[in-house]
Amino acid sequence: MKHRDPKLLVQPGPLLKQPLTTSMAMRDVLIALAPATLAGIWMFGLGALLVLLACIGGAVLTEWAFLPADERRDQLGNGSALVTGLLLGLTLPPALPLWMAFLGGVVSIGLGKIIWGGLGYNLFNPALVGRAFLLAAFPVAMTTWSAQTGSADFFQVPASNLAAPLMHVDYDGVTSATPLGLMKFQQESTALWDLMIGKTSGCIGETSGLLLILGGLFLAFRRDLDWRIPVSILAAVAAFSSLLFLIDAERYPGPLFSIFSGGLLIGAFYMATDPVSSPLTPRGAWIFGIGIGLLVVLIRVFGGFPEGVMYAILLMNAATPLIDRYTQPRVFGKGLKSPQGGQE
Amino acid sequence: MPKTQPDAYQEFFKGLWRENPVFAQVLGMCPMLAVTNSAVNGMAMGLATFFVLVASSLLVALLKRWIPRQVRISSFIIIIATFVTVTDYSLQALVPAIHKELGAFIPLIVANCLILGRQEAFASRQPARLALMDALGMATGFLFALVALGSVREILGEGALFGVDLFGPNFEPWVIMILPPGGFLTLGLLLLFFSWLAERRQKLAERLAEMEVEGS
Amino acid sequence: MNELVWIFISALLVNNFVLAYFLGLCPFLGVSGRLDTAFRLGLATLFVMLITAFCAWLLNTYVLIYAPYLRLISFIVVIASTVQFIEMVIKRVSPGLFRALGIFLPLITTNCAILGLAIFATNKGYGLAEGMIYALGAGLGFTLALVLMAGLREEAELAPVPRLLRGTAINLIIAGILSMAFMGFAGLFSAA
Amino acid sequence: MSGGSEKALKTPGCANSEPSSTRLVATLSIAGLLSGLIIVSVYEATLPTITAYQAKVLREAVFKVLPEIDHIQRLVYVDGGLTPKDTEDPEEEAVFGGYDAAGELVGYAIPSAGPGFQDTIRLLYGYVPSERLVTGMEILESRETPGLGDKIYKDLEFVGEFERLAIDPEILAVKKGTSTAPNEVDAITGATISSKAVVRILNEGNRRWLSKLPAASGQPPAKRRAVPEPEVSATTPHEAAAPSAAPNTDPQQPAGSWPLEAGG
Repeated sequence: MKHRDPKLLVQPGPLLKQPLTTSMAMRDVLIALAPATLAGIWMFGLGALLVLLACIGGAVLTEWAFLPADERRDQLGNGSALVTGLLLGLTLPPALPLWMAFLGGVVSIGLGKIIWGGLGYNLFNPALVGRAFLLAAFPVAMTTWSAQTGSADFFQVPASNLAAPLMHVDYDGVTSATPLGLMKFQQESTALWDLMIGKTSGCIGETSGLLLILGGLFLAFRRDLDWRIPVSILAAVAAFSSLLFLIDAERYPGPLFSIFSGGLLIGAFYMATDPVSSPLTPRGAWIFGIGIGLLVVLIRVFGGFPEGVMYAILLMNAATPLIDRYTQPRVFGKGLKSPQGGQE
Repeated sequence: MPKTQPDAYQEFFKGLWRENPVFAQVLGMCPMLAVTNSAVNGMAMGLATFFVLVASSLLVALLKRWIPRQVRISSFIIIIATFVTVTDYSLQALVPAIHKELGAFIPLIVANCLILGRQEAFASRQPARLALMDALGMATGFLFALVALGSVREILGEGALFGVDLFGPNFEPWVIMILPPGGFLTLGLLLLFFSWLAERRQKLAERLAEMEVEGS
Repeated sequence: MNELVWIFISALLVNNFVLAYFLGLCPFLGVSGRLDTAFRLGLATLFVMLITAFCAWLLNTYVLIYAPYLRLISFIVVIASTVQFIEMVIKRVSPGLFRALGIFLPLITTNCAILGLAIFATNKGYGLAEGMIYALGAGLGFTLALVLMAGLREEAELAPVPRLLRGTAINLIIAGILSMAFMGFAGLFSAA
Repeated sequence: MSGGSEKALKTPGCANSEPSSTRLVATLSIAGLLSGLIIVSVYEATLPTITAYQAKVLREAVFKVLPEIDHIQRLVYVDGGLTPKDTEDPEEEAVFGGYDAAGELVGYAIPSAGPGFQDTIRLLYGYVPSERLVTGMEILESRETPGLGDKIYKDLEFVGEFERLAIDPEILAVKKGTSTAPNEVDAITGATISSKAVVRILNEGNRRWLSKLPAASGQPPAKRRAVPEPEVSATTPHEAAAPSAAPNTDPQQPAGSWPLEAGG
């Protein structure tokens, strides 16, 4: 286990990696996400809660299964698997079959975290790895959106949630397109206020923009995230979409729509800011954020998918080592190489 | 004769498992992963490679006396490319449906590092009989690996194996498995599985050895 | 004009040679351990690709319409000689780079990405301009994949990756995740 | 044992003496010659089967997209007119004319291609000029996502949308279940991009070919540019420009530009 302590501390990010700090930061994230989570459950009903629980279950069980027995208490106790599962769940459609949600949790931790050697080493955001896997594996289920439930049918769990494991999904309820889908395929805009308070269909936790911002501000206030990342992402998205909007207001959505629709806010505040998979230096954070913003607009406007936040963050996660390399002071850049060579 | 007999078998069996071109050496996967999205395609590609590898190994081993070292690589490539072209046209004439599936990837067998590697490392230095056994072993190992990959991807990706439906009409296929990421992930996890098996066997052997020592 | 843009984007991102076609996996897995080596090998490959695309077009236009069966052999010969030539040039100009690329330079000959480029461009019926743009996109895409991979691998080297996964298995899984991320480019600039 | 033999056999033949360059060249020449011989003979042996199969596939596709035809004829567009020609030449654009038993022209099968969600989609569609209708669509090649985009040929309901489809002013893909006009196609839910791509490829084919196709039956007229078609719709701006020349030389590749943001 000589690799347990890295030869070089290359991640002195805003989050220190002592277990105590980690668990405190995770608690902050849970607090910050609570309003949006509760709103999501309120809007989409009991089924949404079950999806969230399935994701968390998958994530925590996988973490437990793969950890050595003596590390289980510490690692599970810091709540990082819980946060990963919750974040994954918040980016899933509320009517997703529970077995898929569970599988997503397993993949998030398995492919997103365990294979890298655990917390603090994952190069991609685990929740997004799980989501990308689910979207590629079950494209239909992952893009079928149920309408919001009223308070009357809160306890009605959609049949699709309860599909038997590995089995096909039958959608019985009313499905409706997301604001981004409407925009992309029917050129229909959605009222801005509906977007802000989340009166639209979409993923469980991504609809209520104002609550997400509230939580994000809380995290920024608590210094749990690098404020540069969300600021640069949102600014870049606003800038690029304004540019397109000015070129052709008929075809391209305006900046406010771009910011409040889809998973941009949850991505910008809670996923792109994952300290492990984002750059270390302030300059790197700006590049990272602008890159995400650019990719989001590119995929949303010119790509095949209506939403591109997940792909944008994953792609910039992949570029993070390069950004780090080119934004670090020269000395570090050179110093990096020698332990590398000696590693073999 | 009794001396070379076990050798020939050894050359054959090492390719199957211990030196399996894919799972142990990770060779020749370049153009092959693309067509392992079903067991049938994997098998077709495996068989095409099988033919090319065995035929060119045999020919190289027979002709090595007449091939000067300086131009050996070029000669090998000409021999391999000839067999690949022959395979390409034959498949296109005999089984056009499969040829259409494998498409542009059949000519790419030429670039399979496994084939050129076997010529350079083995066939050009060994008697024809051993070269043939080596090629047969490697080719079978390769075929096995491609079919294994194709099977895993087809079972999860389409709920079928060799086109036979396994789980009934209600199965929800994991589309990712027949897409490119599925190829990478499946091969990565299969490699993991095989190294886990190898390690387990080694541990078992060690424990057996210890027990023997204690027993004696 | 727009068609050329689409060919470029498609080869660069949507149908990235490594991440969507599995072409050039050997160097992708073999040389991506170090960032600078990866970058240089990527550029060398790009260079060979451009020359190959040009030669393939020449062959297609003037030779292979009379003798289509010679396609594979003639492509291989052209690629092999090009690589030989580049090898000589690099050896003379930059011995350091020559040492760094080591065994993999001659292996560009059997780099399926190069042969694949020639064959795909022929199958798609590309003309000279389209073929060159295709080669540019494919080569840059190869370099991009290689460089991203190298960056990730250098980081993964520092992580306590489980012992069983070390080596090829983790590299393939990283490639799988990269490939998933690149799926986001599907439909880019072709969407109505 | 095997290691020993490896060393012993490592340098066969002329181990220490440098072979002359004549010998190197001779070896390669003989190898090349032999390989050429083998390849040519295999090629000659398999060519008839391969050509016959390809022709059969194409024929079946043409018969699928054009109703009630008896025989077909490949037509190339040269010098502003259509001429029957069976040999392929990448320099020429070609369509297939479908004729009934009496030899009267029923319609044309037009190949077209364009970018889809993942890669180029190639297709063939039937067009009856007398009614200005598309009569069928057959995907020849596509790499669209399994389970979603591949419904453009697996979903018979979608394929059925292209039987008796009006082309004026332009074919439109609309949200599933909302098609009302004869020129509208129900897109596939979840595969909007692929469905729209198919429609766009058809429109692109129309733009390229409509003005070149004579509506009259029987023998394709030679050298006549002015086409006796009812009217060239003013809403498809490309049509006016299309007849000027055959801008693209490859029948597989659509001419002109990919409409980057067309159909939006």
